[in-house]
Amino acid sequence: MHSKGHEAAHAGEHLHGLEDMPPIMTHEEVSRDVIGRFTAVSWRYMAVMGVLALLFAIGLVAFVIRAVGGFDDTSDWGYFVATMGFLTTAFVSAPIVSAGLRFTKAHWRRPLARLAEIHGVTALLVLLMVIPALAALPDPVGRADIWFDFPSPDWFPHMWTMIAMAALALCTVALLWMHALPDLANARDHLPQGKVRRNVASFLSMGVIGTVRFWRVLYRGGLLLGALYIMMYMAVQTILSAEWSLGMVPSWKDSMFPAYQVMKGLQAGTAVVVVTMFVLRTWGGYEKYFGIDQFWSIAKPLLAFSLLWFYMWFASFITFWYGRQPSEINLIQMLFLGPWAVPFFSSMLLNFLFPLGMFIWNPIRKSIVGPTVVAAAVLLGALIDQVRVYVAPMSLNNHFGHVLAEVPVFQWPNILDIAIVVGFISGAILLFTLVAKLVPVVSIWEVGEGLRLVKVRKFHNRWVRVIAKSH
Amino acid sequence: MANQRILGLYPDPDKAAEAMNRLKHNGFPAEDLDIYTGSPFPEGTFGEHEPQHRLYVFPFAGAVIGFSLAMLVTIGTQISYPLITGGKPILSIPPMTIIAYEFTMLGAIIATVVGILFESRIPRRTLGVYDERITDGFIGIVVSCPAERGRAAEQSLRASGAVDIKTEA
Amino acid sequence: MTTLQFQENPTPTTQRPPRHHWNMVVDIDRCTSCRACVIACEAENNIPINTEDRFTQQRVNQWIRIERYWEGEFPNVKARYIPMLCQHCDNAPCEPVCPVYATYHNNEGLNVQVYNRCVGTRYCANACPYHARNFNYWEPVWPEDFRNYLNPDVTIRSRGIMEKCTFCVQRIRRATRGRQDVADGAFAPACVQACPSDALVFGDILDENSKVAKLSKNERHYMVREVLGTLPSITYLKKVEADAL
Amino acid sequence: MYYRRTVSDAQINRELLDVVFRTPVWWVVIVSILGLLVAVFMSTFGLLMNQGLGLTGLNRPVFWGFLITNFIFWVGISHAGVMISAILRLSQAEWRRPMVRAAETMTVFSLMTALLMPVMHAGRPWRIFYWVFPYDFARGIWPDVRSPLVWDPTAIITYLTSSSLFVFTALIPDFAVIRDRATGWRKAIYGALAMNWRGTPQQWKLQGIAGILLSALILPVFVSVHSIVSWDFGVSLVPGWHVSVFAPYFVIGAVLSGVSAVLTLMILMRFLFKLQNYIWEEHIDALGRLLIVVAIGWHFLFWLDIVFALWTAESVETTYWQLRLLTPPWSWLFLLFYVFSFVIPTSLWLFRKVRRSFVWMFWISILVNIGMFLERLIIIVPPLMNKDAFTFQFGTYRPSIVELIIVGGTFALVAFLLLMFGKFFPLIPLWEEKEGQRLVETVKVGNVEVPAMIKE
Repeated sequence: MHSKGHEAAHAGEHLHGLEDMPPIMTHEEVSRDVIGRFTAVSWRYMAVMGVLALLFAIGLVAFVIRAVGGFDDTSDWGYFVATMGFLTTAFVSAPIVSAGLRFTKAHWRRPLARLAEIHGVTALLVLLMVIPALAALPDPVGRADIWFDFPSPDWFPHMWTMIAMAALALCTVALLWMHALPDLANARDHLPQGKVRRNVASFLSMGVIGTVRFWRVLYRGGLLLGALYIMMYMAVQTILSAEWSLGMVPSWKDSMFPAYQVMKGLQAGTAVVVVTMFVLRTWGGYEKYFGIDQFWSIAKPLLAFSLLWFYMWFASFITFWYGRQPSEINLIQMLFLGPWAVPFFSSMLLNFLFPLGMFIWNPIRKSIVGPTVVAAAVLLGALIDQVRVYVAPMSLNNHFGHVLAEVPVFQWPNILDIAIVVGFISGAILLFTLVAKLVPVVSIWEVGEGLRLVKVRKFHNRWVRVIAKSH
Repeated sequence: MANQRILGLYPDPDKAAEAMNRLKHNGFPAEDLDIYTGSPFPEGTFGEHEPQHRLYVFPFAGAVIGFSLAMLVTIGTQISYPLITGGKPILSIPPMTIIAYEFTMLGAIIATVVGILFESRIPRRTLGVYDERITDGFIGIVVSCPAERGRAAEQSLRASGAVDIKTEA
Repeated sequence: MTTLQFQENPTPTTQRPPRHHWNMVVDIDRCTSCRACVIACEAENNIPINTEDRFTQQRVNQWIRIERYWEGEFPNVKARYIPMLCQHCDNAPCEPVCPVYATYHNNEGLNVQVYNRCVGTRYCANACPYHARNFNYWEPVWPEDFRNYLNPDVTIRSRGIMEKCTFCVQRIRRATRGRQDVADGAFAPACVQACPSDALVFGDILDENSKVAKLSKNERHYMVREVLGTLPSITYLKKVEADAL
Repeated sequence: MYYRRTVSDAQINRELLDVVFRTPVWWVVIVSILGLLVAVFMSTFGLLMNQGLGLTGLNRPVFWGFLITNFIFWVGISHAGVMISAILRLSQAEWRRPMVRAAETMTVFSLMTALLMPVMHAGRPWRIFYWVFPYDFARGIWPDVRSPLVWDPTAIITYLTSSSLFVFTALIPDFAVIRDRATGWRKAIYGALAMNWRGTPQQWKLQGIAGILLSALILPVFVSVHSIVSWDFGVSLVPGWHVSVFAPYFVIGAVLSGVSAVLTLMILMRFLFKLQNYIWEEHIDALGRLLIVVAIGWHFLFWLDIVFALWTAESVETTYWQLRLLTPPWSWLFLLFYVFSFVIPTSLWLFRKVRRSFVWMFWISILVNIGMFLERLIIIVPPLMNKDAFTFQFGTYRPSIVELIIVGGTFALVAFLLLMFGKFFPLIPLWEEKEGQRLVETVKVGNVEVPAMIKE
């Protein structure tokens, strides 16, 4: 069955190493298959869309009720901000996975690069969520904030935060669109005339033709945008955590924290990619593209990020524990051991202990279900963790002064909070499902390029895979 | 009866692979054939039998030993000299985790290296039948067989173009 | 709402329960900066003589020093004095950083320096927020005829080790050896004894009617760099502004 | 791409073992000069031990100075070894092959040198081994596990042991190669070291696994080591040291200086050992790109450190930043350090030609390390000079000649040890090179033969 495309003189005789070679398709097959799935709209897809849309609507209603309630009490907005933080940590960070893998020229990235970039579109949703979140912030005078009273026009006191977030959203859309151009052109050329989808595709593809120059620009530009995106993501995470988390707590001087949030972003972003791959593979019929190779390879960075999760937590914890200044003791109480101990330790379990315990076993890494389960756990942990990190500071009733004099009690989510959290997360997923019908969810041209660069040959008495270096 | 080890020396991998096929075809089981090379080849290049090892046991054992040692030292010293420093608890967990971590890793790594030596069966007493040219890129195929089959083995080795044959009783 | 909580110092079972907690009160209002305490300390504790080149090398060895601050503009300039010495903190930042237990907290509230354990990493000196620790960069030398003036109760520190105020632990030992209770003011460290204006008061905070215990409840009381949470054993009493009266 | 020049196994043996079998003149000259410097270094240490730390420039507020800076510097350098070999082994990057062993060896030697520093800098060095190896029961007490200075030796000795074992394991096949070529007593010694290695598939497979497994195990150690070193500062209450970002900040800084140290080493090896066939533009180009990434990541944490120190605008924090940024000589040193270890490496992004020129990269890597030395100095000394609340005289720290000799001597020492190693063992793993040569392939796409690698 595998013999197709193998440069085998006598593919009949069984030799060592042939069985673990992946099936090899041709570029045309890939293109036909993906475009077909891209155009097909199944009832299941519609059903999912409906449910998500409903949940999102409920979330919006809850949000409106909150907004009518007013923005004066920060503790009302804790869970909303936490949702914003979670979306930034989980979905918006996904494009970093594809960008990073492009830098390292990893071949297994080719099928999954696109879906990671599609997830980045969530940045648009976050951009909208930032506006009310900013309204909920107390006056920066008399408390630390990241802009150091940097002049910002009165009609828009928080302009700089908005600009940073908008830049990030712009960059991720550009990243997605640029890498989608060849596939849009493909859709333009292969969809039947007169279909709406075809017109959209041909509009978006802007008459691209795959000239040599185009491909070079695409390659270089992709790397550059990717680098920009990663740096901008660092900046945005820094701003979010500084404004809504660190700045809310007097005397919380934790220079590690933004880096810690960025690292959580990498972890959750990877997890999102894994889960999405599993979904597409199981219910979307893309199993040809998301094989063991992808899951196995992405499990390693996921493990690395899980280890870093603990490392970075411990690094700031030991600093506070050893310092033992009154405010530091209270900080430890507030964040780890006090009323928020249960969320903290559950996220420690889900984001560190569970992935570690699972992933040290190669058989678990080298499977489809294993990485998916771990990734799901990581996502749950990330949500809990973001709730802890944002709700606790927001629920303080005095954000001013020089020492943290009191430890806030645990704040349960009420029905509105739950509706907001669920609603906006399903909003993000809804966005993904929509965009997935706007651009193919698997990048045809990258997979095709990969097919050209990978050959299976006979090496003395066995089969080997020969992988060419793309440049 | 005495077992005999015969080494055939081949300048290039293709001949060696051919020799392996021939030997197997002439009824020498793969586990009696061994291959000496000057540098690693992809597994199964010569159709040799899968190397078996249980290396992964070692790091875990080492880690356990290291961890328990660390616990012994840290808890022991803190309990047996209950001196207060900086108002920290007599049994301070965070510092213990750091030291325990290092000991654990040290144990795991030392055990791994021991495991590697053990599983690759070195150090061994004698070099046995061997040829210097192997480290120059030649490939040696070693057949271990009962003395009376030695002749057959030698023939199969020669037939696929061995440049040299060495025998060790 | 839980508020500021410190871990109480855990008292290990093997150590005797604390009978004393030696404290000091420094009344800034009485201090005239005569530096008698500094000299007394040097004489009592065999501190190497701070020669001129010790000063130029910035390696002065003082267990107690007088910090001087100037306030206001000429002509109405005010001089402020704060005697600064080891605060014997209950949460001493200098103690846990020592790798060899050369400094630790004993059950009389003293921050003890054990000379022959010290290997001279000088980490404690960096960690001390009060800047109260001294390092012997050179072997201490005294003029020949000084030898007989050295205090036999106090070890002579060799080069390469840390030293600091001990609350004249040798006097404490002499006074309390084999006694159940010591009368308040029965003895005092050299600096306290030498202070002509009684700015320094020493005693056991654990008995309520000791002078120290009373003074430390005075409304003028404060502790230096209290925000660090080091819980010093030395209480300072604010200056009384002349014009405020 | 990386293996366009194909070399036969025999030729690899001949070229890479050249120095092992034939002592070149330059080697004798350089080693004897370095030996002289090392002798000076050791006798200075003796003098310091005999006279006491009065010989240094340290004083009452500034208790730590050049020697501790040097300690951190060398620990930082040592991070190149694992950085390069472990990460590149795990990601199976082809260009790792010529540089893994040199990097690991540098790790070992720079760690040994780093371990000397605390010993020299302690007040009573003859007592210090008790602190590292608690043998001295005369005191009837063991070290205090709560002290960061106890975490340090634990971490560093772990790291030293594991990286030495790492080097040794990868050396076994090469011992066998030398054994097969050497004669007389040499044959005996290398034979003993090779432990009758024969190169069976089993042994090679385990070599492969050893590379991956040991890297995976050493990588966490490597991260922990410099974090623990950073906690020497991070956990104390000194404003400017009591910063939570120090752990990753030090680690990435260490990688920055380490990678550039590997660059220096690679270029010197190519020049001295005539390794034109093995170290090419591609390699230093790859290292250069790595340098860019690391420098940017490092700058993120560096920036966080500043921002969140000034975050609450309290005087305790602002004073020492004024000292660092605005007061000469620190302001000048700060500027130099910033240009050397951030501006220069990141601007490599724009200049591919520079990244591929040996001369340029040599000097740039040197500059980066000068910058990193300054960085450590600026991290350590200004916060000590500034005990904010107090008025009594603040020391200005100026290193004495003794400290300068010792710092200079450590460089001579590491170079000396590396040359010694390079004389008796191949600095480039022979078997890795041979494997790399074997796995070269090409794939024909249209009219071009794209260079390719065989992957199992």
